[in-house]
Amino acid sequence: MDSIYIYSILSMGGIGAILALGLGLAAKKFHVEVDERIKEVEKVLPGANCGACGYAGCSSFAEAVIKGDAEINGCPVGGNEVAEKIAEILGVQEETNETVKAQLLCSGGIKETKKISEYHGIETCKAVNSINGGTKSCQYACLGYGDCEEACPFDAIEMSDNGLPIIDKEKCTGCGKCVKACPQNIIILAPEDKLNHIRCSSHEPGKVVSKICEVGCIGCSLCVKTCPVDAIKMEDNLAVIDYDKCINCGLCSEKCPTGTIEFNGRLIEKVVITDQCVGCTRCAKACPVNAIEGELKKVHEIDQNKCVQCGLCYDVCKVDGAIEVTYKE
Amino acid sequence: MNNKQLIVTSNPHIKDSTSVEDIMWTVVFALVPAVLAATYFFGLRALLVIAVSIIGAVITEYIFLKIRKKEIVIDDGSAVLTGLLLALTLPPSIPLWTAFLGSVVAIGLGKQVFGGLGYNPFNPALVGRAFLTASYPVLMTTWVLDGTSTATPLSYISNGELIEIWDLFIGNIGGSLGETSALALLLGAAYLIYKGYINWRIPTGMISSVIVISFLAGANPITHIFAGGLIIGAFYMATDMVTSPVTKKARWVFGIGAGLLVAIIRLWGGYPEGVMYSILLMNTTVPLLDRYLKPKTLGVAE
Amino acid sequence: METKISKLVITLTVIGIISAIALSFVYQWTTPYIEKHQAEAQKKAINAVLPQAEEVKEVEKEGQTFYEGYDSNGNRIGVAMNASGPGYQNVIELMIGVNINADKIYAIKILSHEETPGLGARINGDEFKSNFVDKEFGDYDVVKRQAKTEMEVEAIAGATISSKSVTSIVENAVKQIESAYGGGA
Amino acid sequence: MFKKILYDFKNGLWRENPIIVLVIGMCPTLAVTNTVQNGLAMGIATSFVLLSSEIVISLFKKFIPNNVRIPSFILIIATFVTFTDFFLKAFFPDIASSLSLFIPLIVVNCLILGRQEAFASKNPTRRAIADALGMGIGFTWVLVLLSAVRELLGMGSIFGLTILGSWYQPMVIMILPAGAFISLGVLVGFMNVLKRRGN
Repeated sequence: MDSIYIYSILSMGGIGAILALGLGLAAKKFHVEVDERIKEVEKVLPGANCGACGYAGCSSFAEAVIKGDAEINGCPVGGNEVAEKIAEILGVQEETNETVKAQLLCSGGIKETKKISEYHGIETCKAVNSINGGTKSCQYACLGYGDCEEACPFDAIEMSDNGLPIIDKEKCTGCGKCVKACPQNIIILAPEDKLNHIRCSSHEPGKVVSKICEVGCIGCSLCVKTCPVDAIKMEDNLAVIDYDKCINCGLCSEKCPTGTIEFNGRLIEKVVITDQCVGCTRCAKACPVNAIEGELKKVHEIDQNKCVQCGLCYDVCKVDGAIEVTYKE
Repeated sequence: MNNKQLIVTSNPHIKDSTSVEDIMWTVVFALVPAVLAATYFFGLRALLVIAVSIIGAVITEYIFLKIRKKEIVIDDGSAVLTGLLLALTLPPSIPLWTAFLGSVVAIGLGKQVFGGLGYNPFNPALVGRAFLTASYPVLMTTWVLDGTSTATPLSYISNGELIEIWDLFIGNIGGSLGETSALALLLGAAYLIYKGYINWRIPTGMISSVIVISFLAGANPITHIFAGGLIIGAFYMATDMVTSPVTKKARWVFGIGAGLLVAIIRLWGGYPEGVMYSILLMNTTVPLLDRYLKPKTLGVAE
Repeated sequence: METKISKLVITLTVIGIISAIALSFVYQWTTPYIEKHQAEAQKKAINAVLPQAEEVKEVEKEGQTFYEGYDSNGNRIGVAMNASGPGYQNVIELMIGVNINADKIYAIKILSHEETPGLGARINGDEFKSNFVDKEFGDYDVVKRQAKTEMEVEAIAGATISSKSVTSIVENAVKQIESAYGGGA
Repeated sequence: MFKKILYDFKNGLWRENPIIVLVIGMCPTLAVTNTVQNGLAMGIATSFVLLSSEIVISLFKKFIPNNVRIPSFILIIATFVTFTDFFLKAFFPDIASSLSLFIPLIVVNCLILGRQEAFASKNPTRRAIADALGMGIGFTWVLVLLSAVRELLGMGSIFGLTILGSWYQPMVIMILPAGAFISLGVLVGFMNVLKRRGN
């Protein structure tokens, strides 16, 4: 065998052996307990590294989820599907109904509100906002220059001819970029399954509001009184809804004299309890107006005079067909 | 909605009605003496080179705007100015097609690919010139005066030969079309400073640092000011509104930095002339300078 | 998860050894060809600068390799050497052949350079290299016009630095040859 | 199965072309594409190294522990690169001297190591071969196209043969590094336009 073979085998083999030894020792010595779940979470993420979650990329989001810094459903792109998978990895029951969507708390577009001044300058809401709350008569109103449209990474927001952003619920991922972009703070993230929204953010007294906006909250408190579950409160002349309590009955929307409250569901016409009722008393306990009476294990009855058609009893009833609801057209 | 409404604007408040058009055409107008001087010293061919360069710039601007489906804003004069400035940095003997190509590159690669007027990080005319210098080094370094090939003042200096300061000042010397006559350039520059269209800090910083360094290095500062492209560079190119800083401090740093680079390249570098590269190099620092040399905001908590 | 260190060592060593064997084989196979090409290139370069030499001898003097050229009668007609120095962008390497009997340069040949194409790269052109053909030993001046005296070298237009670099490499090489062979003797 | 292999092969040609889409392996792309001869030789040399190392690594992937994965890959790649270097020097000395140190630099071309990590170490050998061929050819055709443009504009020739006559003033910038950036930028932009049209 030639000397060149010997030398090269010795040098290359030797270098290989020494390097591997070094690496092996280093791997032992500097061994970091890496949570295996981080990799697993990373695998189920979309891998687009888009940053919509607010982290540097999918892997840092995965890390944050494992640490508990980020929510399971924090990936707006992956949506529910990914959230479920992550929940599986973490062994946590994924909280359903967690998905949120952006909601605009103003319906005072160009038609509904008065314009009191003419703006010349950089055409962004931020710039307009810096001069005394905008050009509209209502200083809480949407400025209409579309900063949210610009900020939305998913093209879910489009400015309407009326100067208000229209949020496409299909495209909205609840990432919250528009919430941050809006200088008026009139966009919020609300649970997707809640159907009542008070589309006004004005804290002006009712007198002022009724002068400057056709659809603003005048602070009449009718909704507060109507709400069977006390989900609406008056805060400084403005009705504010507590989405945790809201039961989607839509009564507030019906009562609202200015049409400020929007309701996207169906209104209940009448609720009756059929003889399928097994008398479990759940509905009676749930009724906010004590309109249901009945003894245990006996068919219950609804006092139609008291009933406000909120449908809460229907929601809690565990027996199919025991409560029947007819909806309004 | 006919009742008059209060007009409100957010800052920055525009104080006067000067438009991009006004500025561009005024600068073009300010360069007329330089064009005349070039024609006087180099003959009608100088005019031809300038015309071709401007036509190239305007055509390219038109085509790019058309492709990008933008409003055709050729009459704002910015493409004309780029073409003119480029032409003034070219040697008089340059073939016409080279001048044309240079202005195509200046507008295409220097300006439109970045998004058009206002978005380009580099001075378009200098991008065009840098492209030509790299592409056609021989054509770009052949200087002709009175029909004979001559060296430029800066090459004379590096050869240790003497030249008349007066010739340098009025421009009776070999060199690029517009850079030779300091007198003509200064006339236009004075007008622009008077109108407030160019800022005095950048040229002052640039020229004074060239003076200081060349004096310290034992060279004749006066020749260094009037030779080469320092005057046209300092007054017309380094001050380009798009590619120079906006804050006062940053303008000083920009000017002095460019002057330092000019002196270093001229005295110790491989090229006899460094104005082009020094301005292009300083262009890259503009966003950084503007960011870190902001004036203090009053009334804001630290 | 944990891999035994012995396994790491064995894997990497085995790969190293296999690579070593394969490369040694290829090395042995290709070396003769490579050397042949290099020798040919060297010979070509020497022939270019010592055109009349029939036979070339390699001589070590003062830590430098010289190539002595002899004509068919066995007379030493010239010496060639490799010389290099900084150019505009990178080192310029050239071969120079001189007539030590007449203190004159025969010719130079640029072996490698990275000068600007179209400008400095013209140091490889005959027009520039002819500057040195039959030039007397001495200190040269690089001028930007037609060379008028023997000691002037005409620079390439727009490539003064490259021209000066080559000239100074030639000057240094000439001095080295002079000192090795007793200049002017 | 055949369909999958065809997909892997076509992947590198266009959809995930290493240069114009993945934008990896930029060092040779920018450095050696000044003549078609260099571009072609570099493309072939890189493809050869890519193919051989993908085969070897996909064959032995099970034996290589994760901890010494990268040194092993590099060692295998370096072996083939050294082989290529010797081979070119022995039989194509002109090409070897004009590519000079860019051949040894193939070792650190991230296209090669990248494909080992991303593909060869996870997939069966037949798919690795398809991937290597696709990527290699994809790499080569872009290099050749780029170098053709640069040589034509910068020297007026293709493969050293003068195409544009003596009337043509060579655009020196095209054979300088700056020209590589400019032409690569234009090429990538152009390809993006084509892609958008295609979709």
